[in-house]
Amino acid sequence: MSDGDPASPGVSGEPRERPPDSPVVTTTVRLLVPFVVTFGLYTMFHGTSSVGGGFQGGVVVAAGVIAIAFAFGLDRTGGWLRPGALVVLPAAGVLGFAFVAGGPLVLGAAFLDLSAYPVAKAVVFGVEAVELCIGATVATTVVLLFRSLGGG
Amino acid sequence: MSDAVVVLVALPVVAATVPPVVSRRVDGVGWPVAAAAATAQTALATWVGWRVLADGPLRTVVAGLPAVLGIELAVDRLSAAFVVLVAVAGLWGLAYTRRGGPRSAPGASLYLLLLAGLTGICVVRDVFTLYVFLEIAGLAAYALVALGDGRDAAPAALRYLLVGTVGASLYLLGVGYLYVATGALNMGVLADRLATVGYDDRLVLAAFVLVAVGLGVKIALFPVHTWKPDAYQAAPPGITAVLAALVSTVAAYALVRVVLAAFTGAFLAANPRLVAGLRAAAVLSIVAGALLALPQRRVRRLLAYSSVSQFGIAVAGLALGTRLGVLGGVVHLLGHAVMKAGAFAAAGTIEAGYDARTVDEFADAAAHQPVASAALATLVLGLVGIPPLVGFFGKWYVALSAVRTGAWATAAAVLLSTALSLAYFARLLQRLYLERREGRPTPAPVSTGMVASGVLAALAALGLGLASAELIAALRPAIEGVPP
Amino acid sequence: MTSPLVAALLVLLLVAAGTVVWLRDPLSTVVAFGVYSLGMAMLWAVFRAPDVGMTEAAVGAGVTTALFLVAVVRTGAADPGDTQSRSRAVWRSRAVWRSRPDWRSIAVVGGLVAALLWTVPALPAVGTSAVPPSQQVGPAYVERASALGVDNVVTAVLVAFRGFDTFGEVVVVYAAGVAVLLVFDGEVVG
Amino acid sequence: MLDVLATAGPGVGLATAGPGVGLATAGPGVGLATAGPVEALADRAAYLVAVVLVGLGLHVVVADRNLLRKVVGLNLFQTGIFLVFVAAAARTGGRSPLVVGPDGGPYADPLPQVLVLTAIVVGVSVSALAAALVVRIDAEQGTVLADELDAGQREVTERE
Repeated sequence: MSDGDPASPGVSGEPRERPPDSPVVTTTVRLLVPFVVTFGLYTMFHGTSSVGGGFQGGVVVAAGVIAIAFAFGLDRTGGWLRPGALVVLPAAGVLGFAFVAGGPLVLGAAFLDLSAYPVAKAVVFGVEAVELCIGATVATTVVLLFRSLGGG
Repeated sequence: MSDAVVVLVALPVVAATVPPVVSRRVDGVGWPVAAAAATAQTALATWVGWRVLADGPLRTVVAGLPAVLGIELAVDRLSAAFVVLVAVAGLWGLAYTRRGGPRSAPGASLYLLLLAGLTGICVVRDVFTLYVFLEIAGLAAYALVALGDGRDAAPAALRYLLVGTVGASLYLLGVGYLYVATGALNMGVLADRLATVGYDDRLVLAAFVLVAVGLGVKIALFPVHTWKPDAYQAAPPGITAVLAALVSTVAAYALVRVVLAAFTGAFLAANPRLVAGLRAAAVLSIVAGALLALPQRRVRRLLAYSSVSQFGIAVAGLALGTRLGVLGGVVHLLGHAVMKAGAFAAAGTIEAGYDARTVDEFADAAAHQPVASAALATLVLGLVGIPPLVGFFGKWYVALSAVRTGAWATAAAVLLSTALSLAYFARLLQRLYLERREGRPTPAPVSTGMVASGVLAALAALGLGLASAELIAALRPAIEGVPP
Repeated sequence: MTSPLVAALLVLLLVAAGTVVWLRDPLSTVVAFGVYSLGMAMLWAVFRAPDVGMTEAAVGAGVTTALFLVAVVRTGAADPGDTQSRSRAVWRSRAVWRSRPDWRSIAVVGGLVAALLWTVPALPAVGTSAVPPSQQVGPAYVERASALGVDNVVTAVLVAFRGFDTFGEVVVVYAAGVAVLLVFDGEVVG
Repeated sequence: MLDVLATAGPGVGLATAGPGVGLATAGPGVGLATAGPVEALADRAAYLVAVVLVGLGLHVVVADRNLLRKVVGLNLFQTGIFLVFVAAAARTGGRSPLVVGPDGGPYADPLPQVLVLTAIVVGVSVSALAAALVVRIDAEQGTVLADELDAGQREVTERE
C-alpha cells in the first residue's frame, strides 16, 4: 500500500504493525492450508472430469493463501505479496488464455477451436490448459483484492 | 480473413496485459503501450471497415461451431462504423491525455480494456456475450471515473457502478427470458424462433422491456440518467471526453443491434403499443434532458445533460421503426460522439488553463485561448444542429421520418430540444466571446495535444457533415427488416 | 409440486435475505449475506447445478463476504476494539430509517416486482422446459462434450463451445484486479 | 456437501429415495397457469422467491443510506436473477450435467448454468471494485452514509 504518493490520499495512514494472531489460529492455519490448497489445485486440474474448474479452484487456492497472509500478519509475507507484483500473474493468465485460444488461428482453424491442435485428445488438454490459466488469474487476483483492500 | 473480427477484440486485451508486466522494470510505460495499441487498433479497424465496404460482412463463429451452439461474431457496415469510431476515439483520447489522463500502468491497462469491451459489444451477435462485454466496458469506465483527483470522484464512480450494474442485470434477466422462451442466444436464431414463439408471448414482451430498460440505463435516458452528470463532472477531463464519446453511444448501438437483429422489424410492427412506449420514453428524455441542462452553471454538467437529450433523439429514431428513422438515429449517434468528445476536450482545455468550472468562469476565454474557444464554439453549434456540421443531419432525418410516420410528439420534441439547446449553449458562447473580464490571469500552459484534439474533433464534425450523404448511403443497406 | 427440500431451502433464502435487509449494522448484514449465499449454493446443488453451487459457495459466500468484512472493518471502526464508533454508525443509520418511507424506492421496486410477477405464470414449471426438445441445445452439448471426452459438460461448454464468454470473464477478473489497484494507488506513474 | 456435488445419480445424496425427488415431481409441464392457480404457483415457487429477492435487493440498493449495504443489496439483486436461470435449467428427474455413460438419462440444461457461472464471477469482480470504492470514500470523506455525502456535495455546489 503505497501511501507516499501525495496525489491520492494514503488510505491506511501509517502501515499497521499487527502482531500475528494467537497460536491457536496460526497452528490451525498451518495444519489446514496445505489441504485447502490441494483441494483447490485438484478442483482446478480436474475441471473436465468432475465438478469444478478454474474459477472455483482459483478461489479455493486464494482462500488458503489469504489465510496464511492474514494469520501470520501481512508484513511478514515479504515482497511477493505486494500488489504491484501480484498483478503480473493475472496478466500472464489472460495472456496464456489468449495464446491457447489463439493457437488454432495460426493453424488455420477458428479461434478457440481446440481440436485443431495436432495432439491426441487435444480438446481435453486444451480445456485443462485454459482452466489453469483461469485458475492462476482468479487465485492471484483474489489475493490481490484482499491485499489492496486489507491495507497494511 | 474473417478471423480479423476476433483479433479486433483480442488485440486491446493482449495489449492491456503488457503495461503492468513491463512497468515492473521500466517506468512510465503506460502511455506509450496504450498509444501503440490504439494505433494498431485504428489501423486494423479501418482495414476491416474497408473490407466490409468492399466485400460485405465478415462473420465467424468461435470454435467453428454452428451458430446455435457457439458464439457468433460479425462485422457488417453498421458494426464497422462503430468499431472504427471506438478505435479512432480511443487513439484521439490518448493524444488529449498525454498529460492529463491515465499515465500509470494500471490506468493504461484499464483504458485499453475499455476499448476492448466497447469493440466487443460492436462485433458480437450473441445476446449473453454482449452482457459480458457490457460489464468489461462498464467496469473499466467505473474505475476510470474514480481516477478523478477531486473528493467527488469515488462517490460518483460508486453511484455509476451501482446504477450501471442494476441496468446490466436487468438486461441479463431479459436475456434469461429470451433463452427460456426460445432456447437460443444467437441473434439470428432468436429472430427465427421468436417468430415461431409468437410476438405476443409474455416472456418475449417482458424480455424486450427488460433489454430496453437495461440498455436504457447504460444510455442514461431520463429518469435513469442521474449517474452521467456526476460521473462526467468528477472524471479527469481526458477520460470524460472518451467516456462521453463512446460508452453511451455503444450502448445505444447495442440497443439498435438487439432490436433489429434479434427482435426484428416484424416484432416492432406486431407490437405498436410497445414501440409507442419506447418512443414516449425517448421523447421524455429529449425534453427532460434539455430542460435540465438550462439551469446548469457548470460546463461539464451542462454538456452531460445535453447528452441525455441527444441520446433521446437517437433512441427515438430507432423507436420510429422506419429505415430512415433508424439511419437518422445511427448517424446522430456517430456525429454526436465526435462532437460531444470534442466539446468536452475543448472545455477541458479551457478548464485546465483557467481552472474554470462554471460557465461564468469561461468568460473572456476566447481572448487568451482563441483556438480552443473556436473549437468549442464550432462543436457547440454542431450540437445545436446548425448545418453543415454533422449534428444537423441526424436530427433532420429523425424529424423527417417522424413527420412522415405521423409521430408528431417526436418531431415536436426534436425541434423543442434544438431550440432549448440553442438557449443553453448561447449562454456559453456569450460568455466566451462577448464578455470582457479585466485582469484575466494569463492561462496556465496547456499541451498542444489538448488543444489539437478539440480542433481535430471540430474538423471531423465538419467533414462528417459534408460527407453525410455518403455516410447515409453506406449505412443504408445495413439496416434491413424495417419499412423504409 | 415443489419438493419439501427445495421448499425448505427457499424459505431459508427468504429468511436470510429478510435478515440482510432488516439488520442495520453493516457487520451483521455481511454475516447474514454469507448465510444467504450458502443457502443459495445449497439450493443450486439440489437443482442439479453442482458447478454453479460450488462457485456460489466459493465465490459468492467466500470471497464476496470476506471482502465485505474487510471493508466493514476498514470503514466501520478505526480498530475492532472501538465499539463506540461502530455503535454510533449503527445508531445514526437506524435513526433515520424508520422516519420517512422512501417514495423513490417504493415506485422503482414496486414497478419492477409487479412486472416480474406478471411474467412468472408464463415461465414453465420448475423442472420442465418451455422449449420443444427439437430446439433444445442441452442434449446437443451433452452429446458433443462426451464425444470430445470431456465428462463435465458445463466445463466443456464454458471453455470449448462458448469459450469467448469465458475469455471475456477472465478479462473482467483481470480488470477488477487492475481497477482496485488504480482506486487505491491512484496515478502512481510506472 | 461434497457428496451431493460429486454424485451423478439422481436421488443419491441429500434427497433420499425416489427419482430426482429434489425437484418438482409431478406437475404437468403446462404453459400458462392452466393447472389451477395454486398448483401452478407452487410449481414456480423458485421464480416467485427470485422475484422477491430481486425486489428486496433493489430496495436496499435504492433506499439504504449505508453505501456498503447498497453493495450487499446489489448482490442480493443479482443472485435473485441468477436463481431464475438455474431454476430454468433444472429438469425433473434429471441429473447434473456430468456425463456418466452413453445413456445417462435426462440431464439438467448445462447452458444456463454456464451463463450463471460467468455472471457470478462478473458480479464478484464488480462487487470487489465497489468495496474498494467504499473504503476509499470512507478514507477521503470519513463517512459511508449516502446522505452525508450528498450534503457535502451540495455544499460544494453552492460555494461555486
